[in-house]
This record gives sequence, C-alpha cells and structure tokens, in this order.
Amino acid sequence: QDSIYVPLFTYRTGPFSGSGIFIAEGMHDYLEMLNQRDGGIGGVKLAIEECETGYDTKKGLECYEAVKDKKPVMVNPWSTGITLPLIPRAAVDKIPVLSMAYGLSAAAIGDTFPWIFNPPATYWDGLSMILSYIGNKEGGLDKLKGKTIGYIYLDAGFGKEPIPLFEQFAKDYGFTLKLYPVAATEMQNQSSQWLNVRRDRPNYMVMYGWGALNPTAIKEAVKINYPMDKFVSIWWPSEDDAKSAGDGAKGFKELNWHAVGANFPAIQDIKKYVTDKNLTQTDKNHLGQVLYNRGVYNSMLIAEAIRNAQKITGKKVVTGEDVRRGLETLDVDKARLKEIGLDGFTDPVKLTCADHNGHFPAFMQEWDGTKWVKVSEPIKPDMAKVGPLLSAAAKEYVEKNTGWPKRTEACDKAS
Amino acid sequence: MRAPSSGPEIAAGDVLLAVENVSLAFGGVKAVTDVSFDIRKGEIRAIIGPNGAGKTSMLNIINGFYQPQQGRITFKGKTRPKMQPYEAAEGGIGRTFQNVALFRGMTALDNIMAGRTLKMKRGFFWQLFRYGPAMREEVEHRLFVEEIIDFLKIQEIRRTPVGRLPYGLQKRVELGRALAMEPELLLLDEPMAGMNIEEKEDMSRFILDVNNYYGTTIALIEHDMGVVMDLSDRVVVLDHGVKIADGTPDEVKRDQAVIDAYLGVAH
Amino acid sequence: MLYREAGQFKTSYVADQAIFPIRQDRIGLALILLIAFVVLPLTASDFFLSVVMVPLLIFSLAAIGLNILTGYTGLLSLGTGGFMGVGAFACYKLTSIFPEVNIVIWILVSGLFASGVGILFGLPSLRIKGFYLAVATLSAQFFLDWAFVRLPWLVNYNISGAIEVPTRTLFGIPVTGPNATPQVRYLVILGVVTLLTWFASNLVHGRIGRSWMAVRDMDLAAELMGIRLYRTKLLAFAVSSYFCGVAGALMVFLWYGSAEPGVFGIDQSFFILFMVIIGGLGSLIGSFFGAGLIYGLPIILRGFVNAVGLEIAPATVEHLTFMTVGALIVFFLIIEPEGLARLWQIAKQKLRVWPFPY
Amino acid sequence: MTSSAATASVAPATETILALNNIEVIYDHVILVLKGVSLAVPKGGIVALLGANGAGKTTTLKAISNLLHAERGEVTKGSIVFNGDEVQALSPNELVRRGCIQVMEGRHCFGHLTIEENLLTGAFTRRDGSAAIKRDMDMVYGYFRRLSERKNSLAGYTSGGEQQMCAIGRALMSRPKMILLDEPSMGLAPQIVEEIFEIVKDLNAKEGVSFLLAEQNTNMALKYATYGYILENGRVVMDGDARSLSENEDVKEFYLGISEGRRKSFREGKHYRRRKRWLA
Amino acid sequence: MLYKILIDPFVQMGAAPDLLVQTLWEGLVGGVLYALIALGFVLIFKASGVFNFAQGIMVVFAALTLVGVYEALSSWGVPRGMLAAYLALAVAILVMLGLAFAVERVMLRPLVNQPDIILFMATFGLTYFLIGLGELVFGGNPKRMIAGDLGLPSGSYDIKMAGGFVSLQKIDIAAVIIVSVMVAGLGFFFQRTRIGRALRAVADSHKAALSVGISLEQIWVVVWFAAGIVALATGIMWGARSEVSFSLQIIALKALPVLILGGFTSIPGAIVGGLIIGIGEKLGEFYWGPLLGSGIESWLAYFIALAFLLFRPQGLFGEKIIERI
Ligand SMILES: Nc1ncnc2c1ncn2[C@@H]1O[C@H](COP(=O)(O)OP(=O)(O)OP(=O)(O)O)[C@@H](O)[C@H]1O
Ligand SMILES: Nc1ncnc2c1ncn2[C@@H]1O[C@H](COP(=O)(O)OP(=O)(O)OP(=O)(O)O)[C@@H](O)[C@H]1O
Ligand SMILES: [Mg+2]
Ligand SMILES: [Mg+2]
Repeated sequence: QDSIYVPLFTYRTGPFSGSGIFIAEGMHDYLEMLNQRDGGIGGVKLAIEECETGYDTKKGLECYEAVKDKKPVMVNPWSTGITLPLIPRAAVDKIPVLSMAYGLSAAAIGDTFPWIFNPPATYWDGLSMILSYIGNKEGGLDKLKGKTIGYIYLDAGFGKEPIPLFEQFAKDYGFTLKLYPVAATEMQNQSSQWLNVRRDRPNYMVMYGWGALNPTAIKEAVKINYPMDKFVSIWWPSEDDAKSAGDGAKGFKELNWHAVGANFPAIQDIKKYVTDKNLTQTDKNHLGQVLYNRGVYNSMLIAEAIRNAQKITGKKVVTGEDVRRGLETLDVDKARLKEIGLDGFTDPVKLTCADHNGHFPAFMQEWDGTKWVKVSEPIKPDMAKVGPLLSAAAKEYVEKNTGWPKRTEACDKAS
Repeated sequence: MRAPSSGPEIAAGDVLLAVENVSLAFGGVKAVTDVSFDIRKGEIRAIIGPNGAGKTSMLNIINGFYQPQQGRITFKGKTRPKMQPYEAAEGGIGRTFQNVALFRGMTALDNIMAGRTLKMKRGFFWQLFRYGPAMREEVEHRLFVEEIIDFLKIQEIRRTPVGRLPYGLQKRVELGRALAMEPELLLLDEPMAGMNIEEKEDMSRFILDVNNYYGTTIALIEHDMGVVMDLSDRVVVLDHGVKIADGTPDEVKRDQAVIDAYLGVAH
Repeated sequence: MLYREAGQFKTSYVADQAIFPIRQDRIGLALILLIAFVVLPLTASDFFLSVVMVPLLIFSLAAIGLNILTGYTGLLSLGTGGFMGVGAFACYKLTSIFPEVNIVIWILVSGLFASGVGILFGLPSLRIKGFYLAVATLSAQFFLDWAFVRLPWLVNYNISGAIEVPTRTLFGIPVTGPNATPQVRYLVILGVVTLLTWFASNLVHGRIGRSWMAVRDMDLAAELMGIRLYRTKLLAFAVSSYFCGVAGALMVFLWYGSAEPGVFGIDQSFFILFMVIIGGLGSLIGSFFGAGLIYGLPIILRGFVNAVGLEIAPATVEHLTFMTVGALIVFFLIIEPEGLARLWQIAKQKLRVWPFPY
Repeated sequence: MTSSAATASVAPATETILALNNIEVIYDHVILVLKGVSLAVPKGGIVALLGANGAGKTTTLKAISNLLHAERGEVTKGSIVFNGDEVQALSPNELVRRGCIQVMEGRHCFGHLTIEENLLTGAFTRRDGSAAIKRDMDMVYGYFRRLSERKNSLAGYTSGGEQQMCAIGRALMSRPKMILLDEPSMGLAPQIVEEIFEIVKDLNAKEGVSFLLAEQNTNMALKYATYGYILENGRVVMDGDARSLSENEDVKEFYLGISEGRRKSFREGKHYRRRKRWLA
Repeated sequence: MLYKILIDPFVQMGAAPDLLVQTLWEGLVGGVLYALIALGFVLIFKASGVFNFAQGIMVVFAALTLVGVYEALSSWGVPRGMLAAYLALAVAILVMLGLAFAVERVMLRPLVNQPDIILFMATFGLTYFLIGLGELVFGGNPKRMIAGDLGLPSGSYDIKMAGGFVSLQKIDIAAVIIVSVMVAGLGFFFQRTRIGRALRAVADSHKAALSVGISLEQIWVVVWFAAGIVALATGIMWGARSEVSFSLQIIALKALPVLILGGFTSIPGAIVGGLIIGIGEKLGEFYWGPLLGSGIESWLAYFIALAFLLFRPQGLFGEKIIERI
C-alpha cells in the first residue's frame, strides 16, 4: 500500500525537551488526525515517523541520514544547528527543508534557496514587529529617541542574528541599544545581566531566549521589579515559562502568529480522533497551549504543501520534489483555513517562488497570569528595513559558498 | 657494557662528590643538620643510621630533589649551592628509590629504556616516522639495555608491566633503570629491603660488579649491617640529621655512639 | 593454537621493536586496512558510511589526541572540544583566505593552530596537577567557546554565526560540501586518520612516548632521570591538541558540513574523555574501541529497536537507550576497569594459551 | 634472645585459628599465582611463611584477609577458615572486626593523615571507648618512640621506616586476635627489627595473639616462630617446626646464608649457584 | 583604555553604592548556591576520591522526584499544600537513600580500589542511566519548583540606601541560611567524628582502608546519601530560581571552578571558593564585563580559579599534594 513518508524530527528528550515535547505532540497529532479522520491526504495515508534528535546536531544528522533514503517529502529539523548543514544538501538530495520561523533567515529568498522554506516570518521580521509594537505604544517610533532598549539574548547564532538590524533601528530612531548576552551554560544564572538592567534602566526589554533562558529571565525581571508590560519576547516562551514566575509575570508579552486555545474544529478533531482514542502520548491538557498549537501550525503547513503538490502534479503519492513545488505555490487562504477547521487560528499563508517566508504579520500576546491573551492587532514587519538585509544576506551566502548552484528549478504558477 | 663517559676526568680515589655543611629542615623537623662528607671516585660509600635519620633526605639533596637551606655540594669539581634534578641526571647521578618508584604502567623493558632517554638524541621528526636514524638509535640503545637485562637476569620479565612484579624484582628493574643512565655516581636507597639472603647475595653481586667492572661510584643506604659491612669501603652514620660517625666499616662498628644510636648490639 | 608467537623468532631488535611483533597481528592489521580502504567503500551503504564510519573515525582521532595527553602523559584535559574548535575555525579561515590550496593540506595544517593554543593553556601544567589541572583546560574550553561566538571574524562574519563549509575538491572530486559523496569523504578521513594513527603509534613507542609515560607514572622519578617535565608535558599538549584540531576540522568539513560554535562545547570534551577512559587509557586501539562504544552503541541500540520493530515511542526508545548505555558503561568498567583495550589483550592472551585456561 | 622460640610454643597448639585448604589464586583471570596452598595457624601460635620473591607470600596473606578482590585477583579453589568462619563470605572489615588484621607490605599509610590519625583509623572497628583506645595508643608510642616524636606529621612526609612503624602500630590499634604481618622488618633499622619481633613475642605471650609472618629475614622469623612454611612458585615446598627448619641444610644454605657452617660474606656471592632441588 | 580598566569601574562603584551592595549580595547568594553544588562533589570526593560526574543529574533527579511525587500525590487526592509538599520531600529523601544503596551495591563495590578516573567514568555511566530513568519516569518537560508549598518565602526586602535601593530576595536569604546550616552540620559531622577520619582515610587509599577494617560499604552509603540530600537542596534552590528541568544539570559545571579553587576535599573550601567565585564573577561581569562585550561570566570563574591555583596548586583548603620520593 502506498503512503507518503513524513519524518518528524523531534526532541522529546534533552535539555530543551520542555519546548520540544509540546511541538512534537502538536506536529504528530495533527497529522495523525488527518490519517484517522480523512485517511491521510488525498486518500493516501501519511507514514509519520518521529526521529528523536534531542536537539543535538549529531543526532539530527543521523536522523537525516536515516530518513534520507526513505523518500521523505520534506524534513522539519526543528533546530537551527541541524538546519544549517541541511541547507546545502537539500538541493542535492531533493528533499525540501521546512524550518518554520527559525534557521537561516536569508533562506526566505527563494531564488537563492529553492529548497528551503521558513514561513511565516523571520527573526528579523520578528524584531521589526516588536519594535513597531513598542513604537506604537510610545506613540510613534520617533518617540523612541533618547530612550534605551535592552536586548537579552542567547549568546549563539539565533540570539545574535537580530543585532545588526537592531543597531540599524537604534541609529535610525535614535534610541540606545544595550546588549545582555547570556551564554548557553549560564542560562539559569542571569543575575548579573539583570543587575546590569537595573543599572542601565532600559525603557524596554526585548528577549530572544530559548529553553531555561526564558523562565529564568522572567523570574529575574520580576525580582528586580522590572515593569513586565515593557518586557517583550520573540515567539518562543511557553505557558510554563511565564507561569513559573508567578503573579509577577503578569503583563509579559510575546509575539505570536497563531491562536492559543483548543477551540478550533481541527483541534477538537485531534481530541476526538487521536487523544481520546489514545493514539498518541500527548497529555490531554497540552492541547491548545502555545507551543502545541505551533506544532499544529507546522503540520498544517506540511499537510497543505502535500495537498498542494498532489494538486499540481496530479499524483497521489508525491515526492520531495513535488512537495517543494507544493510549498512554493502554497496558498492557504481564509476559506481554506475554514475548510480545514482552523478558522481564526492564524492569518492566511501564501508563498511564492521568490519569497519562501511570506513575512506575515504577527500579533502581541500578553500573559494574564493564567493564559496568553491577544493584545494587539496584527503587526506588519518593516519590509523596507528587513528586505535589503535579507537579499544582502542571501547574496553574501552565495559569495562565501563558492559554487553555490544557480536556481534551475522551474517556477510553478499558483494553482 | 661500556664504561661511563663524559665530564672532566676524575681519577679513582679523588673526591667525586663533596657535601659541605648541608642543612635541611621541614618546618620544625630538622632532617639534615650541618652534615659534611665526601664520596671518592670508585668507592662504595654506605650511609647508615636509624629510621628517620635523614639518609633518604641526604640522597634527595645530592640529586637535586631537595634544595638544602645551607651548605654546598661539589660534584665533579663544580661547586654549587643547589642542583636541578636534570642537571644531576645529566651530570651522571643515577638513583634508585626506597619506595620503588618505577613507571608502573610500563613494561620492565620500557622502564629501562626510559633510563636511556637522556642519551637518545633523535628529534621529533624522526620519531614521527620511527625510521632511519630514529630506528637505528632505538636499536642501538636496545642493545645496551639488553646487556643490562642479561646482567641482572631479568630476561623473562622483559615484557611484564612492572606493577605486577613481586617487590624484589621491581627493585632489580629499578637498578637496571638507574644503570641504563650509565651513571658515574649511583645512589642506592635500601636496594635490599624485602629480600631474602639469597636475593641479597645476588644484589650484592650486582653492586660489586657495577663497582668493579665499570668503576661506578656507589652511595648505598642499607639497614642490613651484614651487607653494609661486607660491601662498603667507608661508612657515614647519621642520627637525627646529624653525622655521628664516618670511617671504615670496622671503625664505625666499634664506635660507641653508633652502637647506642643504631646498632644496639655490637655486630 | 591459531594465535601464538611460539615459533616466531626474531633475529634482530628491529623486528623485536616492531609495533606488531606477532605475525597474526600483522596479518590482522592488513586485513582490517583492506576492509577499511577497499571493501567498505564498495559495499557499505551511505547511511553506514556517513552515520557510523565517518563519525567513528573522527571521534577516534580526537580520542587518540586526548589519549596522548591524558592516557599517555597523565594530564587530565577537559578542553578537547575547544581544541577541536580551534582546528575547525583555523581550517575555515585558511581555506577562505587561500581557497586554491588543497583542503586536505589545510586540514592537516589547522591542527598546528590547535597545537599553539594547546601549548598556551598547557603552561600551567607544571605547577598544577591531577584533577586540579582540569581547571586550566576548562578555562581554555570556556574561553574558546566564548571566543568562537564573539569573534565574528572567525566565521567570516556569516550572519548565521556558523561555519558554512564551501565545496572543495581533491583531484577534481568534491570532498567537502553537499556534493561530496559519503564514499569520498570516508576515504579522505580514513586516509588522514590512518596516517595520524601511524604517527601516534610511532611516537608512543619511541623515546618520546616513553618519556610521556614516565611522567604519567611517576613524574618525580622521571625528573630525577633527566626527563624535563615541562618540555615533555608541553610537547604532549602540542601533539594532543594537533590531533584534536585535525579531528575538529574533519568533523566540520567532512561530516557536519556546517557548524555552530555550540558543537565545540564542554559536552564534546566530556564525550571524548569518556571514549578514552572506556577504551583504555594509554592505548591507541582503545581509542577506537572507546569511540565505538560511546558513539556507536546508542546507534546500534536504536537500530536494533527499529529492526526488531518494537512499537515503542521514539522518545521512550531514547530513554531506554540512555539507561542501557549507562548500565553498559558501568558493566564494562566492572568487568575490565582498564578499558576495552585491556579486555582485548586478555582475550588475545587467552587465545594464546588456548586450549588451557591459563 | 635465643630462648624466645621455646617460650612461644608453650601455648597448646591444638586449636587452629586459621586454616587454608588447598587454595588457588588467579590474578586478572589469567595469571595463576597460588597453586594449591594449605597451611594452618594454631590459636596462639606464630607461624612463619618463607620464600623467595614472587613465591606468593603476599598473595597468600591477601587471600586470607580478603583483599585480593581489590586487586583483581580471586581465590578459585579451596577454602580459608578463620576461627570457624569461611573467610570468603566475610567482608574485609568484618574480618577485622572479628580480629584478623593485616599489615600490608610496602607500608600503605594514609599519606594525608597525620601519624596519630593513622593510628586512630586502626581503631575504627573498636567500640570499647576512647579511654581504651588512648591506652593502646600510648602503648604503640611506647613501642615506637620515633613515632611519638613525629605524631603530628603527615604520614606521607615521614621516612620509610617511620611509615613502616606506623603501619604496624596501626594494626595493633585494632586489638586483633590474629595479625598477618607482611615483611614487618622491611626498611627498619636493626634495633627496631628486634624490637618488632619482641613485640610479636610479647603480644603472643601476654594476649594470646596469633601471628602469620611473611618475612624475608628468615633468621629472625625462624627464631621467633613456632612453625614455618616455605613457599616456592605458589606451592608449599617444605614445612615443619621452626627448629627443624632452621637446622635443615637447604634452608641454611638458601634462606639463612650459612654454608659449610659459617655465614658467607656478601662479597663471596657467586654468579652461579646450586639449584634448589625442589625446583627440579 | 587603561582608565577604563583600572579606574572607571571604581568610579562607578562609588557613584552607585546601592548597585555595588546589590552586586555583592548577588555574588554572595550566587556563591552560596555554587558552594551548595560543590558541597555535593566534595562529600563524595572526600569519601572515596571519586569525582562524581553524576552530581548534576542527581540534582535534577532529586528535584524531579520531589515535584513529580507532589504532582502524583495531588492527582491521588492529597490537597496541594504543605502536607503534600512535605510528604513529597520525605519520599524524595527516601529515593535518594535508595539511590545511595543502589550505587554502592551495583557500582562502587565491584570497583573498589580502582583508579579515580575509572570511578569518574562509572559516574558518567550513572549519569546516563539517571537521565534515561528520570525522563522515563517524570517526562522531560520542565516543572515548577514547589518552593511556596515547602514554606520557602517569596518576595523581597527592599532596603533604601544612597539614593537607590538594595533588594534582598527572601528566598535568597533563606538559601543563605539553609546552606550555612547544612555546611556547618556536614562540616561538623565529617570533620569531628570518627566517620570523618575514616572518610579521609578511604579517599587516601581504598586498599589500606579496607585492611584496617573500615567499612567502605557503610561509608559510601552514608556519603552518597548525604550527597543526595545536598543534591535535593540544590535542586530546590536552583529550581526555585529557574525551573526544574534537565538543563539544571548544566549549572553543576559551575561547581568545578569552585571545587578546584576551594580544594576538592574541603567543606569550608567549598564555601570560601563559592564566595570568591560568586562575588568575583559578579563584580567582574558587572564592572569589567562590558569592556569585553559582556557574557564573560562563562569563563571568568575558571580564570579566577586558575589564578589562585598558580599560587596554591592544591586549592585554598585542599590537602597538601605530597611530593616525596
Ligand atoms: N618533604 C618532607 N617534609 C617533611 N618532613 C620530611 C620530608 N622529607 C623527610 N622528612 C622528615 O625528615 C626526616 C628524615 O627523613 P628521611 O626520609 O631522610 O629518613 P631516613 O634516614 O631515610 O629514614 P628511613 O631509614 O626510615 O628511610 C624524617 O623524620 C622525615 O619525616
Ligand atoms: N595484581 C597482580 N596482578 C598480576 N600478577 C600479580 C599481581 N600481584 C602479584 N602478582 C604476581 O603474583 C606472584 C606472587 O606475588 P607476591 O607479591 O604474592 O609474592 P611475594 O612472595 O610476596 O614476593 P615478595 O617477597 O617480592 O614480596 C608474582 O609472580 C607476581 O608477579
Ligand atoms: Mg629512607
Ligand atoms: Mg610480598
């Protein structure tokens, strides 16, 4: 019997399993639900296989080699460290890489990276949205003049990536940028960073954190009485991260592009077809949590890309090459979202050959002490600033990687 | 085996090493106090004394492991307040230890070969290839070491890691290692502890042979009076860090201070 | 009766000084090399080559490097990851500045940079000993970690903050980059590892190796025999770091294909230290065994579970793998604390006296 | 001094406190060291274990005190019975508690503890209060005056002989019923050697402590022991009571260094010797 | 540049004494908490010469057990609160005792008298085992430390001074007190009792210790249990600062410089080392860090330790390294 092989790289173990478990559950359950409810996609069952990476690059590469020969339709590495080595291999092995809002930002440029997709927004987009939110609160970005913004981040590629853009914003709008790097080994021990925050008294704090960095930072912020409503994070903190700081965390904000909560037909279907039938290891009350839903979103993209590929090619059992085309012409509009039971869950997504990211708006959500509450309208990224940076980065990538292949893949018309 | 070479020629009977007014204390413990004596080329010089008298410390001073707080040492005509261990080794002082200090993880052969380190000159590059000059050198020294192995009759244990050898054989390997340095002055710290008569006889034989045939000067610490009296040419006696007697075995044997402090009964 | 030295007489010390004095050993080695160089590349699957063999060889090389320092010279080091990183970054810089020079040359040269850094951090080793010396190497590890992240120059200001391995060729065949086939990468690594292992073996069996071991076993006695401790220890640091540096360069260029500084973290250092210990301190072959056990065992266990087709969630498999590996490590240590290499020796010894028990 | 041997044998040597039955010991799974050794120590007896380097004396003693295990050796055959109990079933500390203690060859003091602390660890298994321990400590200091001078030094810094005294003193501190002494005289000045044997005699006579002595100083050992075993190559090649052994011609030649009725000078050693006939 | 290195930091200190005091306080608390981790290492090292790589995972394991049992209890109907928390604490202590027994029986006893490095390796095996077991039983997701239910205070005392304020977290104060009491107690136990001397003897030589009748089995259980309790305390304190997750084991590494600086065998050394490192790295990071772009805390501690070692190769309070031949 034919099936479509969808490997999922997950990390339910290791130091980052706190986030990994939710994401893995969301990804797995949505696809499993499709299998149970619809018999797969377009009548073809999905062969879902998890490969445990433990967020470790070594094991991630092992997973890649292990799935490579089984004709996967795409890989979702779920770690920047694993994504980077896969970028050059994707074209060779003809396996598209979906690194959803992480990985290499420059991969948004489809002409350079035909095989890599990172919708719906890059970390640069994220920063520009955060800043425009802050500007908005202050009554215009120009009001930031003379103010100080602190940036606390994981001292690694991920946290450092936004710095050039941040510096440019600081120059353009006249605010002072203060950097507070946190080494990966010091995530649980941030008192000096926050002492510095006390000294510098930044008007806003922006955070790009991961793993234990997030809860510790929130706790430390509470400890020094940093005003929580001025503390804004990129999209990774979870409910647990905020909860651990107790009431003091009220008002903490993070960027997000999809809803939280389980009140969506699709998620209810997960409950009905998957969790209630014990076809998963998922803890029932994880459904609807922010990172669970992120996993669902990721799988929604996978499923829609496959469906789209089937539509373009007319084949039932699609290959990686087909799905790459499916991703490039992905168009999940409002109607389609409604159809798949995710109405109001997120904004429509549409990718093109040139733009593998979409730079879609995100909104701000706030921690009210028990859950995340949406507190802003969708915010658009500042493409005027991000765009040039992206193309420059992509260009640089090509220059440094001599012999980087020119795009030969034809561009499909959106179906 | 070849005769030891290098350094200014000192005729047999001349002073090879002289210790003058040397003192050494560790905190409150006076290990050695104002001791002077000399060792003449070619002789077997025994150092005896009760436990804790400072004998081992004296050897440690001679080969630079302890730095005396006072006094001077003259070795082969060169006088200095203190010596660095490698200077002593390069100058031709070999040594065995009271608590066997072999390289436990290595075989007997390697231990003795290690004694040749100072004599081996081929550089890193040749070692890397273990070929040509490096291999020739290796073989040349191996021949020398084999002579020692034959001499000490330890052929069968060549390839045994020394940690597993019985105590007596370890002592013998240690002697071999010291001999491999072709020392001019050989310091032996209780070489016969833990041996039975038969083995002591063997060991005595080795010591005498080394002394007779190669003219190696020997300083010997030993508690077996029979051995000391039979082997040594002159004896220096320490007690509580102080020299209490110095002379031929017969003189020392009859010295009342020595009898009181050490021998207990006249031997 | 098959495995005996009886009847094999050596007529010269050259033959007796040979590293494998027994004929069966030499035949075995030749067979292994034949399999490694010819049979495997022809028959093994891509997965086996790139997931099992490539990493194993690289880890073995790093383990040999650390073994020289820790196993042969008795200096505990927890900075292996950092030294590997130095090699990798040096290689990256070299090949970006001089792209026309052959990558294999740069890989071999990059180890020298690691040597330099190794010597620098080895300087405290004369005064500080044992576990205490670990602090010197740990400061190397953490300082280098920090430097790798903080000096964007090292990664040519790549925005990803990572080394992005360019395609390089050898005789026109790509050896790095996405188009390098597992077979080619494997063969290049195998070549480098074989060459360096041969060097290491020469060193440890000669004068230098003996002075290393002498320092390890009884440094005071070694000093009194005229071995200069300082020089010997620093040489060990230099050689050891060279091996680690080359391993690091190989790891990034011929295995990962791209690397964030994080991969040279302290975990890597411990990982390799454990390979050395379980394989056998002071044994080159042990380094291979150790890499096999620590890196290979989990892969085998995972493969085993897959092959059996047990319906267990992958996370649970991972948990059980961890438990099993942990238990096996303790088990191996109990049956032979001196490492797998010693176990191997005992096995040979038993074979020698076979069919008698002793 | 010559009369001492006689006094020791006054105790009726009927009951055995320690019996080894045909034991075989293998190190590292492959090295066979003891090839069937049997011996017995009567309660209140002093038994000497003699033999050349590597004969297996130390190994025998370690087998008795169950310390082989810590050196990757094991007793593969035979049995060892101490005071009615199978030794193999007891842990080393249990053995000490029951009164069987070993003084290990090569000193083995705790280098980082002072001499006094070393002695105190010897009393670890005792439960009879600090006053009694203090009394014994004074006794040990009485035996070894050199130790009391150095009691506050770290053992690791003391001289070889001082360490040897410390190791023996430490064992005495446990108030044992039976002491396994491995080369007690090694590295000690002649005076102290005699003193040690006097202590052995003393404890034996006054407190009924039994001794198994592995000793190279055959002369001394046979003077003080009641019975002796000679071990060669992992086998007992000769045994008998001390007097008869010391009169045996072979023993005289090989272990006492007496031939043709007089002590040989060490200068007279020959390169080639007569082979021991039991090695044939 | 010289001005920036040599003078400017002190000017800053003078200008904002409240921040200086706060920095010192944070350093003190950090130091005490490092000392707590180091203490776990010291206990085991003292008693057996084993460098226990598993101490970090023991911290996680103990804390997970505490929180996990608490959750389980509440799902079985025991109301959340003090009672459940203390029941869970009791269970966690029992589990650590069980672990101590198991480690002794399965791992240490067969490895008696092996070189330190081998035992070190064995503790690595133990680490792997406990990681697997912990995740299997309790799951890998981070959990919240039940600090409140255990009666640990929250909130802070804010003391006004010199135009600013110094904020002393109550939980930090509690940590300082608890750690001091634990250290004093353990210090007394191991220094003044018969067991203490025996421990040092064992660390010196397993073989000799066996020969004088010291029961290694008993001692190891005692010590591993004590280390387990210390791990539990560490888990509670660090867990309260961040979260209870497997990444907690990373901070155990921070104990290394402390341990080395203090000397592997000294309980007071762990404390003094902890304080030096804690305060040193906070001051360094706060006043000098910005010169190097901050984040130097990750290696500063090691350099501080290294600097001290160059003068005292056995650490501040470590046992003398005996060099005698
Ligand atoms: N490094 C040291 N630190 C402190 N004390 C020392 C040191 N070295 C030696 N001593 C002390 O100095 C004294 C002399 O010691 P030494 O080892 O020289 O004696 P010895 O004559 O060799 O005795 P033995 O015959 O027992 O070996 C002893 O009391 C010893 O404790
Ligand atoms: N740990 C070990 N591993 C392997 N072989 C060993 C070990 N210990 C001792 N042996 C071997 O066992 C044999 C007997 O050694 P043992 O130490 O018992 O002799 P001994 O009679 O006490 O000798 P000595 O008088 O020199 O002390 C020796 O051949 C030795 O090589
Ligand atoms: Mg001495
Ligand atoms: Mg012996």
